[in-house]
Amino acid sequence: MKKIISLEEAAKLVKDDMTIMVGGFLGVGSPEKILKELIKNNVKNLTLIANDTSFPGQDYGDLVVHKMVKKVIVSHIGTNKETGNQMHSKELEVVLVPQGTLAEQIRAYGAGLGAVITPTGIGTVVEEGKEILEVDGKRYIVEKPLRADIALIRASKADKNGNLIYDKSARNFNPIMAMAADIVIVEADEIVEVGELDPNFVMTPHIFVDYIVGDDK
Amino acid sequence: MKKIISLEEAAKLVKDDMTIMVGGFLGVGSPEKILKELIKNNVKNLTLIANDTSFPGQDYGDLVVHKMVKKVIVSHIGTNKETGNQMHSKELEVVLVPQGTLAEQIRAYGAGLGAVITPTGIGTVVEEGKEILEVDGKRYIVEKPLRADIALIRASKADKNGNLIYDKSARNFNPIMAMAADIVIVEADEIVEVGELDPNFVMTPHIFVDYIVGDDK
Amino acid sequence: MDKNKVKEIIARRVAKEFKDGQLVNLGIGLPTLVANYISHDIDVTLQSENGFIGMGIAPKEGEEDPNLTNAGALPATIKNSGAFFDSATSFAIIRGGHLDYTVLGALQVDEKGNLANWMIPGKLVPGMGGAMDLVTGAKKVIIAMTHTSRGNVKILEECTLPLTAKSQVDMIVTEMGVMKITDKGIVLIEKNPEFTVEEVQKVTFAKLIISDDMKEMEI
Amino acid sequence: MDKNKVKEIIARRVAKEFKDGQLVNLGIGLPTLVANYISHDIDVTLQSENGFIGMGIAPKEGEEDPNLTNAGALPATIKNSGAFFDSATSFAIIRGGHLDYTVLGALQVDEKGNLANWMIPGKLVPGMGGAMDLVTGAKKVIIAMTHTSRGNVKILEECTLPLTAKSQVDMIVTEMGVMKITDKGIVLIEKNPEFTVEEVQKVTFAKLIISDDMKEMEI
Repeated sequence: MKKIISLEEAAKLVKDDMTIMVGGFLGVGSPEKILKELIKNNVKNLTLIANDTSFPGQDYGDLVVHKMVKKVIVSHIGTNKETGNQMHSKELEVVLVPQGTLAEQIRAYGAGLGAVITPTGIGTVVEEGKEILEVDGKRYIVEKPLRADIALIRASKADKNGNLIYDKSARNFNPIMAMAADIVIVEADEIVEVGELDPNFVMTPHIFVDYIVGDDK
Repeated sequence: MKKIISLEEAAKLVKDDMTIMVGGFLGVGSPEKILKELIKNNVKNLTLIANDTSFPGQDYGDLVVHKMVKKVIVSHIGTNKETGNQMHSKELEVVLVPQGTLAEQIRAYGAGLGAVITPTGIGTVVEEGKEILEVDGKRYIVEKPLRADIALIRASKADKNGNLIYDKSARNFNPIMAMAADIVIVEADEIVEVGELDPNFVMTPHIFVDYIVGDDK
Repeated sequence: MDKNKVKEIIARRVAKEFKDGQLVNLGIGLPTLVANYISHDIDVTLQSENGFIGMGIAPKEGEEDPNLTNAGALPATIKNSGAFFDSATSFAIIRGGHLDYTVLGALQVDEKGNLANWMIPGKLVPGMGGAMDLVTGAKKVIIAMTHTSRGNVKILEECTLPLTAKSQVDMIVTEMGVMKITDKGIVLIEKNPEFTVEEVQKVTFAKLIISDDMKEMEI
Repeated sequence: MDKNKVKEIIARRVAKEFKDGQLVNLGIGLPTLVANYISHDIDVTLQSENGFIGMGIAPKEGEEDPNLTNAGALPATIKNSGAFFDSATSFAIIRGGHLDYTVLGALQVDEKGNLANWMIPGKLVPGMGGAMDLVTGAKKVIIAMTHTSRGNVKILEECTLPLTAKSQVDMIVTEMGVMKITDKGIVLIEKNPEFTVEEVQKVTFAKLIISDDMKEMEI
């Protein structure tokens, strides 16, 4: 059985200077409750790996607003003007990565691969300073795997052992982040008994999950 | 709607000299009916990409027995002595690949990646003649993506549009092969109406499937 | 021309490119409108890169599902022939060449097929999102945009803004016409009858090659 | 010693290594037996590399499911806490370091931690299957085997057969004892009381370092 912990306990696992991955796509499918709790703790100098920086006033978008983040590795910042502001004032380092590359970099770490060999970004600024690998006469960028100390993810259902099911487009980066962090904390909309999820349809096997957060009790 | 075709029509799509991928793990989850039909056609000089060469007397194991294959790219041949015999008599070229590398090579083609960068095989004969990529001081083998002209796969359920669900350990290589071939033919244990499969639990989206074979009518 | 009419002309024309059974990704903004003009006689599957295929029409008010949104985080629906997947699979579809068309807007596009649509240094840095993968991976890339933007010419000999991808654009559709990117340059294959060739050329900083069988664009 | 007793001694000892909550992959043959000796006080998850975690005991006759087999194609079961996945995910688990232990047999193993267990040139070429990924990716590699095979010594200074992986073996468990691979060589940490150190060394072609607190192996 995995440890079911409170929101407070979950948020406390995130400490200054950590690298965290947060699931979600413009906030959809992100662990909102854990993030709300985390913001209360006012942790500092985080490196945030996510698809984007969401919107100000919600979920991981507010990590930036509250200046808890020193560096973001994301594919898009256009929906959170605070990210752009802090980037221009040099308070925040912004690393922009093509979305598909970002997804594969996270998957590559989880899968024990040494690099991602992608055509995306060839001929653009994205290739600058990076190693190029030629395969059968075609040029590819060598992108390194991405890992995190903690992944904060969101599932629609978790059994008490940590098997997960996601709902619709809220799945997005959650399953791959579950494989790429030392500690994985899932915020589940519903916690069910072991045996209630059909093994054929589990989306993240329980071995990837360390802690489950249900409600605030 | 995808074309639902007969076993005969399906088997006829496989022609001499083609590279084919066949789903299954020691025969479990392989498209047995299509293979039985294919063997009647006595196609020649196939290149077979599969996890193994199964057992003589069944499914893709019999493609080797009937000398329809000139080359196999597999992780294991120990269960089919005919493979070993033809290898020793030089009738058959056998390329042995670590199972995880094989899976990633197939996935890499489907995902448009230029290569697989794996630690598996370093310090063994597997690395011989291959490019080595060093990432942060660690050595990895550069393995090239694998594609096929046709993938023959097996699903437990297909809707009439080609969305697929696999059953238990019969899933294995089927979903990744569905993404790595020019033409994908699925043998479905059951064909259901569009709408009967929950989009959240579809394992292979219909866009990867070209033809569905149900029964022999 | 009326702004909405301009958008409609462009979106309607792009939609004509699609064939039965194809998979298409429509970018946010103007390209999204293309969905409204796809013929009902063909079955075109729309991908939403945040993780599904089979995107349907926008939901009615009150029927939005917070877990079902498009790549712009707006409420979406899925057809009963659709399927959800994670981001790695979504971009495997895109990068792996399984997408027949991607339709995107542009800041600049040039006669080599280069595209710039993700940043203006020092000014606008939203990030590339999925655009670089889409333009690199899709079989065909269609740029759907107004011919100029606030008087600025966008079709150039060579892009000056940071590129999204090199030599990947196949076609440009604007309210003035339809252009194909070829080895020889940009060929005008259809023209809005409200404009002369000279008028189109005037707001295009790449030399237009006029197709021998140039057609009138439906407006 | 009775063959079955030998196997039992080895399997029982290997099982003691596991801790609550760990994920383990057991190779076919002798390593499979280890499952029978895992303490009921701990929850150990077994992976089957053909595509699931949570492997249970073999099914009763008549209850076999053709779609549920282990990596040797034999009928298997899954616990209700298990999960199925495809081969790419299965090896992502293996290669990605998510596996706490892999237990495999060996043709040869040496004092550098090198392992040979997939081919004998010109004789036996079954292929590596998942072994190379397992040995490369698992956090700990345990070799479970009879100390010798038909009189042939298998624990060597240096493997002569083609390697499965270089410097990956952590522990060797045989019916004669338990050995750890260290930077200094092979350390005998437990010994079957039925044998003397000299007897063990005689059938081991690498110099055994005898641990200061060598224990008696439970037999």
